[in-house]
Amino acid sequence: MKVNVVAFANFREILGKEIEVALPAGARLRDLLDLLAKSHLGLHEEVYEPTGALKDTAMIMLNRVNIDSQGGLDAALKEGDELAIFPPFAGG
Amino acid sequence: MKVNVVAFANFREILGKEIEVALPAGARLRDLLDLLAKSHLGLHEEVYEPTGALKDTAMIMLNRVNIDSQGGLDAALKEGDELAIFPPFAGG
Amino acid sequence: MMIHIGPEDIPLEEIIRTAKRPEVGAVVTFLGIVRDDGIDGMEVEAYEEMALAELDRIREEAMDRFDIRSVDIVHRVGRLSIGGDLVAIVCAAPHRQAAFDGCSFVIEELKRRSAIWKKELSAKGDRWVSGLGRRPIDGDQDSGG
Amino acid sequence: MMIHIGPEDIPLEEIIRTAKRPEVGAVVTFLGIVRDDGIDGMEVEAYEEMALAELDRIREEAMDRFDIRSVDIVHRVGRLSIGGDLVAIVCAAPHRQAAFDGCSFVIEELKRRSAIWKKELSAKGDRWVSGLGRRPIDGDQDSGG
Repeated sequence: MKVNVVAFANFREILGKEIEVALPAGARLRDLLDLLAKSHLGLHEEVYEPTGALKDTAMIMLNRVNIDSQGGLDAALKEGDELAIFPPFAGG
Repeated sequence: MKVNVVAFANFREILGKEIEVALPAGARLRDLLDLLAKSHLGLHEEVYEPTGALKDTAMIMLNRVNIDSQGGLDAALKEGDELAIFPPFAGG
Repeated sequence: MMIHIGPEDIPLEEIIRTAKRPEVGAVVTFLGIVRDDGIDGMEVEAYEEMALAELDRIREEAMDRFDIRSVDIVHRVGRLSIGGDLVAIVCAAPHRQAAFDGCSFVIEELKRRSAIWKKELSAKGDRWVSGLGRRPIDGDQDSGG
Repeated sequence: MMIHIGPEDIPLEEIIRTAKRPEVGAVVTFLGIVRDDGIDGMEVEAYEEMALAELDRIREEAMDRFDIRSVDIVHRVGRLSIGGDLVAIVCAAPHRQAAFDGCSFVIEELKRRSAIWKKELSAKGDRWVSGLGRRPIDGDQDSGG
């Protein structure tokens, strides 16, 4: 299956603005992040605390909804999903 | 002695913007207002309550200072004084 | 900084542009305009020397009270139409809260303390607007924002 | 009413002029500009679809909460110089208090809820500004008013 990843601010600098990623069926958010971290230097440190928890400064939306309400790192992905990753908002 | 009277808003409509008034030596504010009221229709009603007290809506400054701190209607006038009379401020 | 009372149009864009300095991050502008409360327009007059001196004091108080870098105050006089600019206050500060607080402070003090009067003009009869002098009034009772 | 995110100059005078309607007596404008905190400028980016949708919700909430007649929100993106306009919010109301409250509400909610990010550019190194997302921060910690 393919999912679309859009990234902003420091995450855009690491990942690019928009990338398409091919994943095996049944993949979860954690799998996607691990796959991306392999090919994008610095991503792991921007996403994870040393404990393995998601950093407060890594905000992830799955289909425009925060992943906290969708199982967090265990959220199941499906074909065509849009994942957005960015730091806390700093507009205005 | 001569005093200068400047008037604004409803008082300007009655008195004109600026007038010079000749008064006998020793005249007080009350004397000036009574003299003006003789020649300016409607002034008395705009200045005085039926009780004879100054209306809240008649603000009088003697040389740019409120007459309340200068003896009120008994304030003594002298040559060259500037009297200003206007309603409460309504700018903005 | 500009403190002015006059019949001319208010050069708002120029005032705002001038308020921008390197240390300024927020510019808050209050623009009071003549509201249509069933009137045809407004006639505004000022005791200019007295009002200008008081506006200057208000500006100084605002600069003392809040962390702001500039205050501009322009009040129009003469005959104004519905939608016409009545007063503009432009307050510039490093941070937004001070700019909001300063701007709000200045318009409240201006209404209470500056020697300016407004007459509502209407076919049904002209009416001097009740002011905020000795008898403070809650809220707006006039057509000036 | 205008909600816009883009690199263009903000047509502030036109927005204010359009906000004037017969029932409006007060127009309050917040203009956020790039402050010189020892930086050379700023780079701003937005998740545009998400930010626009949220700004629209913020405007609706402001119109529900306060007695206001219009809210305009324009946020710039791209490379901005010191003193450059970053964001403008124009709030028009019959009375001044609602115009101030609405304008202040919109900028606070925009900072907290809109998907926009700023990077401070400096010879000493660029730095993404810490945002107000999951970890609310008191006061301003960035160069944007």
